[in-house]
Amino acid sequence: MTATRNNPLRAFLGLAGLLTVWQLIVAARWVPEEYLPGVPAVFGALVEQFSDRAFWVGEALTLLRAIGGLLLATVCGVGVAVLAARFRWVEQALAPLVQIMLSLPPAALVPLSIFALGLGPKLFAFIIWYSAVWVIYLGTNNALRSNEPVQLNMARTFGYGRWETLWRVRLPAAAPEVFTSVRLAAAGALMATVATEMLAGKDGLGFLLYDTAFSLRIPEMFALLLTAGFNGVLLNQAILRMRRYVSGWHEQLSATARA
Amino acid sequence: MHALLEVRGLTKSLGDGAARQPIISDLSFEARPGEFLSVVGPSGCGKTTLLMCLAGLYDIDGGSVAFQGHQVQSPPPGVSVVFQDYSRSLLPWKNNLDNVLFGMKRTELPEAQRRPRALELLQAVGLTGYETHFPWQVSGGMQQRVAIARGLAAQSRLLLLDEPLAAVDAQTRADLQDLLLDLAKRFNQTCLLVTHDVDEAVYVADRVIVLSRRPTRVVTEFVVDCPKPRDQITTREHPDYLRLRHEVISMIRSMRAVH
Amino acid sequence: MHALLEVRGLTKSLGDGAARQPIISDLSFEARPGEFLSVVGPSGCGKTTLLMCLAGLYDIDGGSVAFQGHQVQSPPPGVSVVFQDYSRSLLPWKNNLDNVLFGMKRTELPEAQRRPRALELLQAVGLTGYETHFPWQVSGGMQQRVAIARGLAAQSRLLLLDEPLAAVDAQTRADLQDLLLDLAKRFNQTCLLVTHDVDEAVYVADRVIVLSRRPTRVVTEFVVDCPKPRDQITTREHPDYLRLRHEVISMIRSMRAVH
Amino acid sequence: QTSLKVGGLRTVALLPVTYALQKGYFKREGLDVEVVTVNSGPAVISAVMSDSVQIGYSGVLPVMYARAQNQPVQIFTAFTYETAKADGKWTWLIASSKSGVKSAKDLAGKTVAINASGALCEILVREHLAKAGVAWDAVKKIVVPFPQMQAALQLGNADAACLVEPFRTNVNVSPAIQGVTLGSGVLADKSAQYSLDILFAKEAWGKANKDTLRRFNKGLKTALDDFMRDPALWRNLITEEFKLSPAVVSLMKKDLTFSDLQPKVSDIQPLVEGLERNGMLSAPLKAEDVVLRLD
Amino acid sequence: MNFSLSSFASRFNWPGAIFMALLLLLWEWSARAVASPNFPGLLQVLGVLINDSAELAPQMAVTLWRAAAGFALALVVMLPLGIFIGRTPAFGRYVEPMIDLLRPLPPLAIVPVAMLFMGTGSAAKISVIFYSASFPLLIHAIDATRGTHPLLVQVGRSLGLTRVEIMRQIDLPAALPKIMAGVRVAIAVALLISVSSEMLLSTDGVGNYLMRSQEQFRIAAGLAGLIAIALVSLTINIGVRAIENHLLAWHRKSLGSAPL
Ligand SMILES: Nc1ncnc2c1ncn2[C@@H]1O[C@H](COP(=O)(O)OP(=O)(O)OP(=O)(O)O)[C@@H](O)[C@H]1O
Ligand SMILES: Nc1ncnc2c1ncn2[C@@H]1O[C@H](COP(=O)(O)OP(=O)(O)OP(=O)(O)O)[C@@H](O)[C@H]1O
Ligand SMILES: [Mg+2]
Ligand SMILES: [Mg+2]
Repeated sequence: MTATRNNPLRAFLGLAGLLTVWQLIVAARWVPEEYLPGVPAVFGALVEQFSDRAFWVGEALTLLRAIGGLLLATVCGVGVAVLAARFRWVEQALAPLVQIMLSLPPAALVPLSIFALGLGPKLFAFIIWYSAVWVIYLGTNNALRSNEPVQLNMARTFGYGRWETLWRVRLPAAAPEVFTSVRLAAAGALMATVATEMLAGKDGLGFLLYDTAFSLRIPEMFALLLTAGFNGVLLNQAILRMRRYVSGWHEQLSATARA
Repeated sequence: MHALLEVRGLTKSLGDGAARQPIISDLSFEARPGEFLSVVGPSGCGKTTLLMCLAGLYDIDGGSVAFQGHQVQSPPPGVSVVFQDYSRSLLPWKNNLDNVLFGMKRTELPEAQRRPRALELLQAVGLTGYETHFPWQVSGGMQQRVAIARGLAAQSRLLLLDEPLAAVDAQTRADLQDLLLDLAKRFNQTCLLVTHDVDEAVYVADRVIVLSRRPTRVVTEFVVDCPKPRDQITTREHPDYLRLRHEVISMIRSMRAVH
Repeated sequence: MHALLEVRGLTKSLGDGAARQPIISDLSFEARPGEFLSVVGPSGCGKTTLLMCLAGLYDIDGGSVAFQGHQVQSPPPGVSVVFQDYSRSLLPWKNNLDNVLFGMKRTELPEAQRRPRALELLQAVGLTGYETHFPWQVSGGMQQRVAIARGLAAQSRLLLLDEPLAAVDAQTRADLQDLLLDLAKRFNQTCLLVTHDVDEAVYVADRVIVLSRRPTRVVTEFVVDCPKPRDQITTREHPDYLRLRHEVISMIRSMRAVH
Repeated sequence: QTSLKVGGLRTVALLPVTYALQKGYFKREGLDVEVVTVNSGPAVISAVMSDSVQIGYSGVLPVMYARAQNQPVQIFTAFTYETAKADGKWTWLIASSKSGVKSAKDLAGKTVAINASGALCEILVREHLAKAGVAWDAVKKIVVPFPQMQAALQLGNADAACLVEPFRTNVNVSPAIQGVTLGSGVLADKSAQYSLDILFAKEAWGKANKDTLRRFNKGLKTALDDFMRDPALWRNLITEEFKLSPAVVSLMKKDLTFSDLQPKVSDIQPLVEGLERNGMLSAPLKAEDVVLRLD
Repeated sequence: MNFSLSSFASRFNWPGAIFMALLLLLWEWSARAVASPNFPGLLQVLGVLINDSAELAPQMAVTLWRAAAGFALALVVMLPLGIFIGRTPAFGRYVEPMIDLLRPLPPLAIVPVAMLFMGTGSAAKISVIFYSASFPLLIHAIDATRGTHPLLVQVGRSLGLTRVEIMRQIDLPAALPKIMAGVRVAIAVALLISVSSEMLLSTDGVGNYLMRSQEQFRIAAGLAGLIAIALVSLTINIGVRAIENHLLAWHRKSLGSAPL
C-alpha cells in the first residue's frame, strides 16, 4: 500500500461521514429545517438542477474562470518568486507590497476595480488572479529560500550558473511546496469566482447562488454550495495529479518511512 | 612543470560573530598536473573546509588559492567535487542516471555521447541495474558511488574527493581505488583525496599530506615512491608502502583528535 | 543462556509494485546478552535493511524477529539505533547536547542526572567544547560522533550500529572502538555493528557475521576467540586476529559487489 | 441602432427592463439594449462612472450619496415611488410576534436587523424610531443580508427587521414569525412622495444623449403599460424569473406605481431632507442636481 | 541592548521602503494627472485617515480582536490536526476529500450557516474567521509533515517516542519552516475575513467603516480604511517575523552557506 494510490472508496466514505454529520445536525433540530435542509432535500434539489441547462453552463463557466485565473496567478506568482529568488532586492522590494495585498479584502476593492477595469472578463480575471497570486508567491518564495546548501554548492561546482541552478535545482526542490500553495490558491480562486459572479454577472454558480438566496430557495442554495465544494475537490485532484507527475518522488520518498 | 593548484598561506575562519573560530591557518601546498594527493588529518580539523576553499565555494580569509595560475574566487571550470555528505548532495528528484548526467554540464562531450558515458560510469562503480532507481532507493554505499560517478562524469582537470569511499565495503573500496587511479592516469586528471583510511591514502597517492588539528596546517608531506601502476596485492606488500603506512599512522597517533 | 535477539528465516522485500525486489531472504542468526556482533557484507546487500527490521522500523515480510522473547513489531524498548545517514538523523533544530539528551527518552535516569551524563558522553566521543554547536555547524565526523553519543545515551539492552565510524579518522576510530567495547562490557550491552572495515569487525567482535550479496542471507559466522579485553596493539598482533582477518577478507573477496 | 448597456441590481423592480427587452420594445425604438447584473449599489455607480454601462439601475440612495461626493450622476427615470396612498410603500419595518414588539415604541432595548449600515434600511429605522420617540442608540442594530433576515427573526437574533419584497411577504406568511408590521416607508412621514428605484446615467452623457434616453423610456413605458393593464402578467413574470412560489407572489405588494417615468425634483427632495435630518449625508446635496430632465 | 543606528540601517528593508515610496508617489502623481473624484490622491486620503483616526482606531481594535481570536483558534486546532493527518495517511485518505470539499466554499456562503448556529454577534464572525484561517494552516501542515525526511521520524520511533511525541517533537519542528508560509497566509486571511465579514454583517469594525464609505461613495475614506489595514498588516508582520526569527533561527543559519 502506498500513498501514491488513492482509494476512491475511502474518499467516498469520508464524504459520506461528512453528510451523515450534517444529517444528524439537521435531525437534531438545532435550527429550523427550512434554513438548514437535510441531505435528502439537498440531493433532491441537486438532481433537479441536473436537468437545468443554466446549471451546467454555470458550472462549466465557473470552473473555467477559476482555472483560467488560477493559471494566470500561478504563472505570475511563480515567475515573480523565481525572480525574487534570483535577485534579493526584488524579494525585499516586494515584501511589504505582498504582505499588504495578502490582507486587503477583495470586496473592498470591487468598486475601484470596476472603475478601472469595467464589468467584463477583465474584472473577473483581475479579481480571481488577485485572490490567488499572493498566496502562490509567498509559498514559492518560502520554498525557494530553503534549499539544501549541499545541493547548491554541488551545482555550482559542476558549472551551473545562478539561473541554471535556479531552474535545475532550486525550483525542482521547491516544487512540492509550490504545489501546496497552488492547492491553497485554487480554493481562493474558486471562492473569488463565485463571489464575483454573485456581484456582477449573468451566469456561473455565483449568479445562481445569488438568485437562489434572493428567492429563498434554500435546498437549491445548498445544492449549489455542494457543487462549489465539489469543484474544489475536482480542482484539487487535478493539481495533485499534476504534482504526482512533476514531483512524484516526493510522495514516494515520504512513503518509505513506513516500509 | 608548474603547479596546477597552488595554495599559499591559506587562512579561513567559520562561524558568526563571537563564535567565529579559525579553522585553517597558514596552510600551503601545491599539486602538479596528473598528481594524486591524499589528505589525512584528525576528524574536524578542517579538511572539508579546505576542499570548499579550493573549489571556490567558500571565500577565503587570507592567503591565496590559485588554480591553473588564476586566483580562485568562484567555482572555476575544471574543478569538480565529490562531497562528503553524499546523501544530501544527490538530487532526490533525479534518478541515478540523471544525477550522473547532471555532472556533465561543463564537459565538451556531445549530447549524444553523454548517456552512454554516464551508463559506462555507473557500470564502473558497480551500479548497473540501478540507473532508474532514485538515490533514496539505494543503499548508502550505492549513493556514494553515484556521487563518485557524477564527479567523474565532469571530466575535470582537478577532482576533489571528500571521503568518497567511506560508506562502501572493503572489496568495492579496493575496486574503486583502482578505478580512480586508472581514470586519473588515463585522463591525466589531478586528484585530491581526503580519507581517513591511511592504507587507502598511501595506496592511491603520489604524495600524502598530513594536516594538524584545528586550526589546521600542513604538518608534513610524504612522497609515496611505490612504483606505479599500483596493485592491490603487490603494492600493499611493497616495503615502501608498509614503511610509509607505518610512518603516517604514527604521525597521526601523535595528534589525536579526541582531547 | 537464551538469546536476546533471535532472527529466524527473515525475508524482506523493498520497492513498490513491479519494482519490488527481495532484499533479505531466509536470514537467521541470534545474539546472546552481552555479545558483540559484527556484520559485514557487500555494499547494497541489505545490512541497513536488516537493522531496520531488527529495530522494528520496517515491517518484515516473512520469518520472525524476536527480542527478549517477544516478536518485534514496532520499535521495542531496549533497542537503540545509530543510523548510517548520520547527518540526516540528527535533529537540526537541536544543538549537539540536546540531540544527545533526546536519546535519553526511554532511560530511567532521573532528570537531574541526564545533562551530566550527556556531557560525559560528548566528552567520551571527543566533542567537549561543541555542546552548543548545532549539528550542521560541525564536521561530518563530529556529526557521526554526536549520533554515537545519542545512541549510547539510550542505555539500551541492544545497540544497533550502522557503520557508525565511517566518517572519523583512524585514531578517533580506534578510540571509539575501545569506547564501545568498554561501555558494552560495563553495561552488559549487546551490540550489533555493521561495518565495512574488516579489521574493525574482527577487532571488536565476539562473532563476525558475513552476509551474502542481495538478496542477503548469512554466508558464514566467524567466532573471534581473541582474548578480551581487546587492545589496539596486542590484539591487532594476535595470531588469531590476523588469521580471522585474513579469512574474512578472502571470504568477502569471493563475492564482490561490483558486478 | 444605438447600443446601450444597462447595469443594475437583480431585483423585482428591474423586471420591466428585462421584459421590455424580451418583447423587443427597445428594438422598436432603435435601441440595442444589453442588461448586466451588478449586485451592489456602489458597484453600479462605478460601472456607470467607468463607462462600462451607460445606464445604471439602483436604489435612489447610492446615487444621492455619489452626487453628494461630486460624482456627476443624474437620475432620469424612476419606476417605483413611495406615496401617500394606503398601499403606497415598498419598504417595511416588521417585528416577529414572539418578540412581543407591537409598535415602534416597544423597540427600545430590542434588536433591529438592517441590511447594511448607511443604506436604505438605516434611514428607515432611524425615521421610524424618531417618530416613535425612541433614541437610535437605545436600539441594538445588527447587519444581516436580506435573504437571512427571516432566519434572524425566527431564531430570535433580531426582534424586528427592515424588509423589502419578496422577503417581506415570506416573513409575513411564515407561521413561525407571524410578522407584525411596525411601519412602512423609508420616511416616517406618511404623506411624503418620493422615488425609490431609479435609472441614472452620467450627467454629461445623459445631457448629450437625451434623445436616446427618451427612446429608452418610451420602450420601458410600453412594458409598464402592459403590466398596468394586466397585473397577472407582472406576477407571472416574477414567479418565472425568480422561481418564487406563486403563493408568495400572489401575496406580494400588488400596486404598481409606475405612473410617470420622469422624476421631479420634488420626488427627491423629501429624501434629501430625510438624510440630512438623520445626519446621514457627509456633504451637502441639492435635490435639483440629482435629476436629469429629458424634456 | 546595544541598539545602534547603523545596525538598524543595515537591517531595515530599504528596497521595500523605496519601492513602496515609489508606488505611493506614482499614486499621488497619477491622481493629480487624472484629477477625478473617483481617484483621490495619497495626500487627500491621508488627510481623511488622520481626520477619521479617532473613529477608526477603536473600530480597528474590534476587527483585530476578532481576527486574533479566529486565528488563535485555528492555530490551536488545525496545526495539530494537520500534523496528525500528515503523519497518518490512512486517516488522511478519509478526511482529505472532506477538507477539499469545504475549502472552496466562499465565506460569503458560510456566513448564513454560521449565523444559524452562532447568531449575528462576534461569535458568528469569529467562527467564519476560524473557518477561513483553518485551511492555510491545515494544508501547509499536512504537506509539510509529509515532506519531512522519513529518517527523522525513524529516529523518533527508534527512540521510543509515541505517536504524539513524534508529532510534537519531530514533525512540528521539522515542518515548521514550511508551515510558516501557511501561518503567514492564515494571519492575513484572518484579518481579511474579519474585515469582509464586517462589511457583510456588522455595525462596527473597520469592515463596517469600509462598507459605509462605499455606500456613501466616500472613496477617499474607503482608501483610508484600506491604508489603515495595510499599516496594521505590516505591523503584525514585523511581530511575526520576530517570532519566526526566534523559532527558526536554526533553519536560517543552517542555510547560511547556501549561495543564493
Ligand atoms: N525504497 C527502496 N526501494 C527499492 N529498493 C530499495 C529501497 N531502499 C533500499 N533498496 C535496495 O535495498 C538494497 C539494500 O539496501 P541497504 O541500504 O540495506 O544496503 P546496505 O547493505 O546497508 O548497503 P550499504 O553498505 O551500501 O549501506 C539495495 O540494493 C537498495 O537498492
Ligand atoms: N558553520 C560553521 N560554524 C562554525 N564552525 C563550523 C562551521 N562549519 C564547520 N565548523 C567547524 O569547522 C571545523 C572543521 O570542519 P570540517 O568539516 O572542515 O572538518 P573535517 O576535517 O572535514 O572533519 P571530518 O573529517 O570529520 O569531516 C569543525 O571543527 C567544525 O566545528
Ligand atoms: Mg569533512
Ligand atoms: Mg547501509
